[in-house]
Amino acid sequence: MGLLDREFSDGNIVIAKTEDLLNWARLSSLWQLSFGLACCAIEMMATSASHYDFDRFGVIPRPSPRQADIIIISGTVTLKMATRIKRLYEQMPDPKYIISMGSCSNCGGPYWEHGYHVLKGVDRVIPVDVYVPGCPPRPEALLEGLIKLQEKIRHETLRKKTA
Amino acid sequence: MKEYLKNTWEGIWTVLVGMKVTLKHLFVPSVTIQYPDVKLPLPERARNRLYVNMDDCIGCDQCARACPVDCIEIETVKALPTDDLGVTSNGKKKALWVTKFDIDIAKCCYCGLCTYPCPTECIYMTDVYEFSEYKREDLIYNFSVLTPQEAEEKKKNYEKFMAEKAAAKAKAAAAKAAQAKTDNPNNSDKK
Amino acid sequence: MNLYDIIFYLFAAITIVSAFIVVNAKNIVYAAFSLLFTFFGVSGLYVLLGADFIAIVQVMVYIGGILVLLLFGVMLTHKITSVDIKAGSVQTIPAVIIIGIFAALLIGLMYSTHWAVNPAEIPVTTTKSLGKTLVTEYVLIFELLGILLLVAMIGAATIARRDGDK
Amino acid sequence: MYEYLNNIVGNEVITYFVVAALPLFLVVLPFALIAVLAERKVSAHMQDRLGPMRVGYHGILQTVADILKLIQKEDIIIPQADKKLFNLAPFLVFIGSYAVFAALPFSSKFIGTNAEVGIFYILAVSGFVVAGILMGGWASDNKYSLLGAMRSAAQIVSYEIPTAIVVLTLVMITGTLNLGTMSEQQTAYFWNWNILGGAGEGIQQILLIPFMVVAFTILFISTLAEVNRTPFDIPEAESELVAGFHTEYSGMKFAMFFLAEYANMFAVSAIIVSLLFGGYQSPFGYLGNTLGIPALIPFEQLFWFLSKGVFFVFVQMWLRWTLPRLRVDQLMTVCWKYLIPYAVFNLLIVGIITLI
Repeated sequence: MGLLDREFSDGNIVIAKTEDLLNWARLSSLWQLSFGLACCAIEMMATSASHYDFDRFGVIPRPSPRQADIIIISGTVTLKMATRIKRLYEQMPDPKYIISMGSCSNCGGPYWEHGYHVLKGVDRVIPVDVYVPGCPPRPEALLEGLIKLQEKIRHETLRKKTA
Repeated sequence: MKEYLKNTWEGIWTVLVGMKVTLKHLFVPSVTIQYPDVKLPLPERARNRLYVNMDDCIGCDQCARACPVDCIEIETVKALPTDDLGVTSNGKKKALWVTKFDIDIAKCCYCGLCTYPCPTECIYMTDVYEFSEYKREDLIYNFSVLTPQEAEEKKKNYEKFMAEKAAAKAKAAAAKAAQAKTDNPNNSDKK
Repeated sequence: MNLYDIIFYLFAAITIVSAFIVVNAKNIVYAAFSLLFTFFGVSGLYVLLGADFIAIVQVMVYIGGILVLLLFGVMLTHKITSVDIKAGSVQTIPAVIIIGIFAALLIGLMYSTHWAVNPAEIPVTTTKSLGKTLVTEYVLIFELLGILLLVAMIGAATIARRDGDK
Repeated sequence: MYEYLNNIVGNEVITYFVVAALPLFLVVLPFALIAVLAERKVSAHMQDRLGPMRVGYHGILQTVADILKLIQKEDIIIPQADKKLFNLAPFLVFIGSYAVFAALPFSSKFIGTNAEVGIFYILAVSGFVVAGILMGGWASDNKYSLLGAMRSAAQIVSYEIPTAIVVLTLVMITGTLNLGTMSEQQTAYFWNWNILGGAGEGIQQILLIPFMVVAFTILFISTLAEVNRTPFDIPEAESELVAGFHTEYSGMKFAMFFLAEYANMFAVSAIIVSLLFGGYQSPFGYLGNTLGIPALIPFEQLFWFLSKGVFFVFVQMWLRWTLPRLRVDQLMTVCWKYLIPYAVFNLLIVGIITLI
């Protein structure tokens, strides 16, 4: 993961403070790839619009995956789209994050049993950071998922994990 | 020529009209709901996360059958005659141990169809919508109040009970058969 | 060696190196982009000669206009970058002889000439005097050039016009 | 300016470098930091939103976070790309937009170069931006980048013509190419500004006013198009070309393009200000003169120049969030069929008026 690969063997106060700063920068400026799939995308647009205002969290849409930090998989992932999602994800520069939004992208949703054309969960092709349940989730639920993701980024570390 | 000048004028004028609108909106107070600090009250019948009140559940499996996406999984074990399961709040007597009541909330599509057939109204949709998770497994909700060991025990108990019952039955049947045998010669003679 | 000398050598080096790349680059896009630096270096030399207006015109016309059009042409041409632009037969020996003679001539001239050395002066603005010269002394040439360009433009427009529009 | 610094530093060469770096650190970088946030805030409030709120008080640290994040991002160079040109392009674009600042008269004491060809120089060095954009678009080996670069170059080259004609109009009135002198001529008090006929007296000035307004409109539109801002942002039209010529750029290289765009925004605003709106001159006379402290005047001038420039940047943002994007043919129609004829007629009429 680029910078995060270079782990320090032991932490000290300088590294701790630096990584706090870097984590803070990463979590407060998550540029989103403007990418929507199905009905959840409508809720995602509503989240970007005036009432919920994604921009408050520093999330702005970027058209190019090269400049995006986060991809919100919003809707039914068909098998055909899955390859494209994988490609888009691979085109994004590290560090990159994924929010899986809605039942369909979490596990196939209503199509989990009989949907011959639906990928049963987007985590089968790309690693998901946060799952937001809902069909579709309310905009607040997506915002809560984003806050959860920010919490996750806040606890990322350059140091080697001592677990 | 006249049209050309008219086009020019309209081009400039319409842009100015548009700019007036946006300028007005610059000073309109914003409508944003600052989510984590301020939350919009939900409508009374909002359908969000499912919840099962296990105290009232009789394990009838009707919700699982109503679910269009099959996200509810219920397993039940019949209670022994000696077990007292109590009654539900609307006075129904419970007769089944619910050993497994899993709802895969990731699959749920919030249609609410499971809530209608429930005879005790123990499964219902709450207004909780903030439950995103880091792991998908965490989205499978186990509502069963029994621990796996307890469930296992209940199952064993029931099997034992059934086995005993079967044994008793078999014994009874054997006894009956034996008695029938002793009685038989007389009967057959009649024929 | 003062600042002006350093800047002079810098610009001279940029000009020569990039001009060398223009001639030698196999990739035509590289050649076109090196031309940019050649023009830039030349305009820098103009500035050092006190010809600020010419320098700016150099940048404006050559970099802003001609080079961009050139790049347009290069990029819109299908697969032009993979074309080998070097000529098939390179006559190295005759070329070396001719260049040698030419260089010897030039160097000889350089050394035999008595250069008029003036003390370096702060460049004064040339725009006004240039404008005056253009519309007084050389007004006829100026106008003729204008007419020539106009004719060229009308010609180009005529050729490019679609016949169906008549 | 040079003298002050030369006395402090004591070495000619170092002084030049210091002078060259001053606008970068005093104006360009802080301006870009503030402008990006301002853009987001202005857009948010125009859409009845709030904009960045959660980083610092009302999100004032948002751009700092953005920059820190962009530094951390992986720098992707796709294997098919032409690495040399790919790496060079953002720098060329940045040089092009930064070189413009050398000739801007921030105040009577602070002009990078007081060259006689100031405004002409600014028009010329913006050619580097075009070359850089073409270079980046071509080196990316991406069809969207190439198309974006082509569009961008065609647009900038086309719109340079009306800009140049309007600048010529202004040069005709003021009789100088030097932006510093031009600003000096439009002395204190706003009725001396070129948009209101310049510093002269008499009927000429009143006759000039409508034509100066036309000149301002043309100049504003064409400079807007030159910096690829909405409604003229077809080179980076999201729905057609992903992100235009910088589709393949990530991390800091993208930040360079971003920075150059905002630097350009200020540069063109500053050109409009110095040509038509009195440059660094205060509209109401100087506090330094009233109080009798001449040392205060340059700072006042800097303040007025920056605030006027920022005002026009605001107008650019305002337009951006008002208008939809033009189509390519509409863009060219606006330039060749409307702006250029109007600019030429304007030039002719202003010429006749000045001759009267």
